[in-house]
Amino acid sequence: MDWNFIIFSVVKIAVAIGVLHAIAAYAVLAERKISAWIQDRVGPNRVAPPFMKYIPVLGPVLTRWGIFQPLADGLKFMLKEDFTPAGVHKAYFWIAPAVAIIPSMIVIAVIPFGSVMGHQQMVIANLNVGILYTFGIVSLGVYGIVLAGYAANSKYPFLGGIRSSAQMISYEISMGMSVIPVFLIAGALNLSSVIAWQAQHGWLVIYAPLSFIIFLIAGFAETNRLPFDLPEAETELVGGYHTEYSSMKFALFFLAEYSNMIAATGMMTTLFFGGWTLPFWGLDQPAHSIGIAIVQILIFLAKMCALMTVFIWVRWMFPRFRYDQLMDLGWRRFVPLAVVNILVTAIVLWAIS
Amino acid sequence: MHVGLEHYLTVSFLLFALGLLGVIMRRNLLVIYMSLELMLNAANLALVAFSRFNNKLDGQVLVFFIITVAAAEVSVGLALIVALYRRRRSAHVEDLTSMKF
Amino acid sequence: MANTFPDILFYVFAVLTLGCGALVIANPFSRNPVTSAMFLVLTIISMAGLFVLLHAFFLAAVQILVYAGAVIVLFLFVIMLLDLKAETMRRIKIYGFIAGIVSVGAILAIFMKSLGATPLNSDSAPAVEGNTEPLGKLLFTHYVVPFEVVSVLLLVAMVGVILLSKKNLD
Amino acid sequence: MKYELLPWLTLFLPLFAAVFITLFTLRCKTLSSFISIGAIVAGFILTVVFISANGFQIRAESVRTWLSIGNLQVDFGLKLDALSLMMMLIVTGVGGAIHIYSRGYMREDPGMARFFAFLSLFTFSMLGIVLANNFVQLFIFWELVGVSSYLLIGFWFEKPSAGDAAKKAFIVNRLGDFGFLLGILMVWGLLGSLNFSQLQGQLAANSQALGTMATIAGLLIFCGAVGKSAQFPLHVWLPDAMEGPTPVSALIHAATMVAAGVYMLCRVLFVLNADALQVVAYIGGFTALLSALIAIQQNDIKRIIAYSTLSQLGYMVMAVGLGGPTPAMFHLTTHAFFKALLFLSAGSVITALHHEQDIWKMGNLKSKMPVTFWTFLAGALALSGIFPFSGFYSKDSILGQALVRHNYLLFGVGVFVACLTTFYIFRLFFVVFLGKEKSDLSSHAHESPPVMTGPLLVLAVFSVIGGYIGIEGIYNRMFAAQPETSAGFAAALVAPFHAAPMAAWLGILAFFIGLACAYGLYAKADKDPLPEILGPLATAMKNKFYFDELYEGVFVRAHDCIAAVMNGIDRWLVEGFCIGLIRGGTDLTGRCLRYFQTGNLQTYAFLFVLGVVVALYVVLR
Repeated sequence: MDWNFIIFSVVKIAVAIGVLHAIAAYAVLAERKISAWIQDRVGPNRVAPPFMKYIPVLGPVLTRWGIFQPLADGLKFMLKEDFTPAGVHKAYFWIAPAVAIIPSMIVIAVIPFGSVMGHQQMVIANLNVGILYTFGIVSLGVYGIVLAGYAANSKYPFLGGIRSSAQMISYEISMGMSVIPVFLIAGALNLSSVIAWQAQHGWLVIYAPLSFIIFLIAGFAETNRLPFDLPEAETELVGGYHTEYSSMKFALFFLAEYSNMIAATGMMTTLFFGGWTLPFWGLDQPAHSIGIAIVQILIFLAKMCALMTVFIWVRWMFPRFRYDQLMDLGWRRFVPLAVVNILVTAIVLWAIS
Repeated sequence: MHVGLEHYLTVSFLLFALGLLGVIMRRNLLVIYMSLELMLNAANLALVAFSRFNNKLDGQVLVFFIITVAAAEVSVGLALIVALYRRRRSAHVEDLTSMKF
Repeated sequence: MANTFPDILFYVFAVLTLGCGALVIANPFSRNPVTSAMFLVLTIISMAGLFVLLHAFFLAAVQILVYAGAVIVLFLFVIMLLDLKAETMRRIKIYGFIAGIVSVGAILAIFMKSLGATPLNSDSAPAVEGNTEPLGKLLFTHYVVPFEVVSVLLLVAMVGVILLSKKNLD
Repeated sequence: MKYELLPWLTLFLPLFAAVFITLFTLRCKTLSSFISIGAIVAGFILTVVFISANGFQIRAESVRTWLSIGNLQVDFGLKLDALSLMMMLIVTGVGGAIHIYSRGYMREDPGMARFFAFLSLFTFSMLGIVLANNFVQLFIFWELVGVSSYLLIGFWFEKPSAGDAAKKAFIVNRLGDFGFLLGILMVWGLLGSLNFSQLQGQLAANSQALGTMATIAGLLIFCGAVGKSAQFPLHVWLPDAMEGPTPVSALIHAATMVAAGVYMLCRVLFVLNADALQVVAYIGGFTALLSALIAIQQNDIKRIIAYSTLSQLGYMVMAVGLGGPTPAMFHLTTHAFFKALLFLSAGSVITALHHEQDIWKMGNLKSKMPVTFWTFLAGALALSGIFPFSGFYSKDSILGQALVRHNYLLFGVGVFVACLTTFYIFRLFFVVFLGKEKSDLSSHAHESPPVMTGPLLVLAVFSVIGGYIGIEGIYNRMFAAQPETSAGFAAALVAPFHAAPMAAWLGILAFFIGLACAYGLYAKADKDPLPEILGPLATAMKNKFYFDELYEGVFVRAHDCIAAVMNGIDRWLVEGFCIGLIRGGTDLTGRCLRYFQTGNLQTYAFLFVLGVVVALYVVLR
């Protein structure tokens, strides 16, 4: 066993998770700011540590746009009373948030967020069956929600949990089937190979636009976001599966949702938008220097953030679906569409070869 | 000791025995069903191990089929249990003995 | 070192598998079927680990995807929908206990007998990689007929389940 | 051969009618009767067309292979020759007249549609017998005729006596048919063929082909005729069969079905050797005598005619036995006319008297039912065989045949029976139509409607002229070695006096003796004077010589004994021991095994595992 490998892996994992949390935290801020802009409000705009504004030059900048708002939110979560209602299934009540966040964290393991830095590939685990791993882990995400709904021993969380898990299972199918054309075109299940193929031939979103659309919409459903946020529909279910949670446990669910979003956008970036590559300035080749490697990582993050913005924008633009409409869309529109997509892609590929 | 086929087979067998015990001793229909899944998985493990150590992929193909069949079986079985529960308000094998002589 | 690390992992996963399997069928702390289901998930995941050790990557993924992602969620659904209360501690029936011991003992005897009698040629270097491509090729060439039959089976199961789930079954 | 299809059509039209009525029009009486009548009249017309196109000369077969098993080849074929064509004319012609008559006779009956379906079925079966070209086909239609006869006798099944009579007819016929079947099998076993033409060819080539079994085979086949034509000792069913509607009696039990036995004998005459024929002749003669004697003392109008039928059938069988198929068939034909006529006339009387059948409650119907009176008189004269009525010619040819064979015993019997025949039929005639009214019923009688009297008139005409319109010639061409040259009408009229003067004159003498006796005893009688004259003999005659009682005492009792023994064996040995052992064993095993059926899933799982372990142990050992 290579000590080198272990050390670098641990470092990569630590950095990736750190960045993930940071992005998640600022995604919340972004969400609030964008919603404010869309609704013609101001949004968070003044939270900052005391005396910060007295720092020359930087001070006025740091105190604007609510840059420290996530910090305040996190602090608030941690300091609130952790309340456990009576009559809950205690063990599950405690485990559920953890079960919810773990899959969303480990799913990023196979996403290549950069080319190479030195001799290290910028991916935590370069699996041959990367996409299958992703779907396998994503499918485990259901358990957190189901358990949360079950453990709370209360009607609204229970209904939310059931709804959510049914929705996720349903959309996993169309999601999984939507990406098959991508791998048919790219010819490998390894995500790095997919990126390599895109570096050579151009982004896959051009080749398989239908796949992207289905994947995107299924991604909304998988992350329980509007227009498919039925599990936590406030008007019907108070707060969905996390109604009974408070404090840091609630924060974990919150974090899990944003981590899922990040993972989904990461997958999209990788599969459809060329990952860390850009088609010009020689940025589509593995990096020679650390500088270029960092630039490529930044490219990846930028693409991801753009897609996150789409997620947030969609959330504030569209009304919520009804549950039967949601299921109807998933089973009777997307699944057949995905199948047709696979067939057409396969036939075209066969015709070309 | 180097891990070989017999280790995997032993694990497979023990898992199978656990499943069997569950099927025969537990009284909750759902748990019995889960025990059945354990037995199926034990078979899967044995097949994959054979496949690995005999340098043939056919065992894995069989596992693939077993997983498929298990999925079908579980869906039908659970639907049956739900139908049964609606009728009898119980999922307890000792309450479901109307096939007695 | 290179050889022992997978071996250690094997023991870890084996113990996890068997331990969680045992907790599926008999949990001293909880008689809630949800617990059984959750331990079944753990068993499945540990077994996926064993599959990876056997280089059956595709099956490991499918195992998690199908079993953990779908089958056991279905179990959980049913448990929750039926609102099964935690099983009351019934006196363990002596007959059931004896029957379980006898059948496991009989199976064990057969297993030991055949394991002892059969030479396992595990000396030859294992080389099979359970990747998606060779498996898919085998599935769609040599095993294409069983594959189609299984798909028909799934369809039949689907129809059956829909029929069974209708409220006015009588 | 032109119009080959027509005989097929004739055969199957009645079947179609029967099926159609049964399936669709049972509710509709009028339509059903028209379908049935239409089928048989169409059959008659088709037959006439066919004969006028081809003549009587043809000897052809129209064959379809039916089934072939090993070397057994069974055809479904139509044998078309003078014999079968003439029979077809009789069946469809006389049958048609009776169908039309039935329309009037049965007009009150709620089951008329059913009745006509049965009639059509019967017509189909009878035509099948007539046209059969092999033994299997013959036998199948033979049985079908038995079935339709059973259905028709038991038509008024709500009467217990009708049901009993139907059963009796069926069972007695079975006895004869059993022998018949044995005979057929014997012929097939010995000669390897069932086709009449082939058999005839084989036997013509080698008359000893049947070897020592010849006599037995012939007699076994004769058994069939004994049953169907009601010869002694199986004659007992025919009088009882009068329980059926009168048209049935006329059609089946006078004109056609009972004649089927005689027809069959003529058809397979080549199988019978001299010894067998001897037996046939004596049985025929004895039957003729016996039934004529019984007829003298019967009081039921239909039974008298029924015994008369028996007697006449005895004549025919005797003629066959004497080696004269032509006289037999000739008599069969004329008998069909006049006996149908007599029955239908009797039916007319019966309906007029509201189903009263006792002749001692009738009387003086001459003025009230003139048509019936005259037609009955024509029938009676034809039956008695007085010149120039048809019966005279056919009876004379039978007596002549006896003389040709120098069998003076049977000749004497024939003459005596002729005398008796005249006596009993005129006894009936005097009592019913002349003399005083013996009850209120007869004083209120009136003539039947035209739909009934019409057929009577047609049949009466044929009863009168049937003897000299060349019927005998047609049969002669079939059977005689050298055909006679056709004579003129006058010559045909007096032919018997030339051919067999003694028979002719003695026949006429017998008629006058019988007539004189009948007139003397019954012209003015209120009740039967004969029992006082004959004493115990009359009682015996009245009771049919105790045949029914004899059979009851011997056969039925013996049968009951055997049945009791068999019942004991079945009940104690088979059921009690053999079956009881098996049943008890099964029961015991089941009682033990059911303890495994706990209904508990896990018990089954446990047993299943044990089974798997055992199987694995066996496999891996």
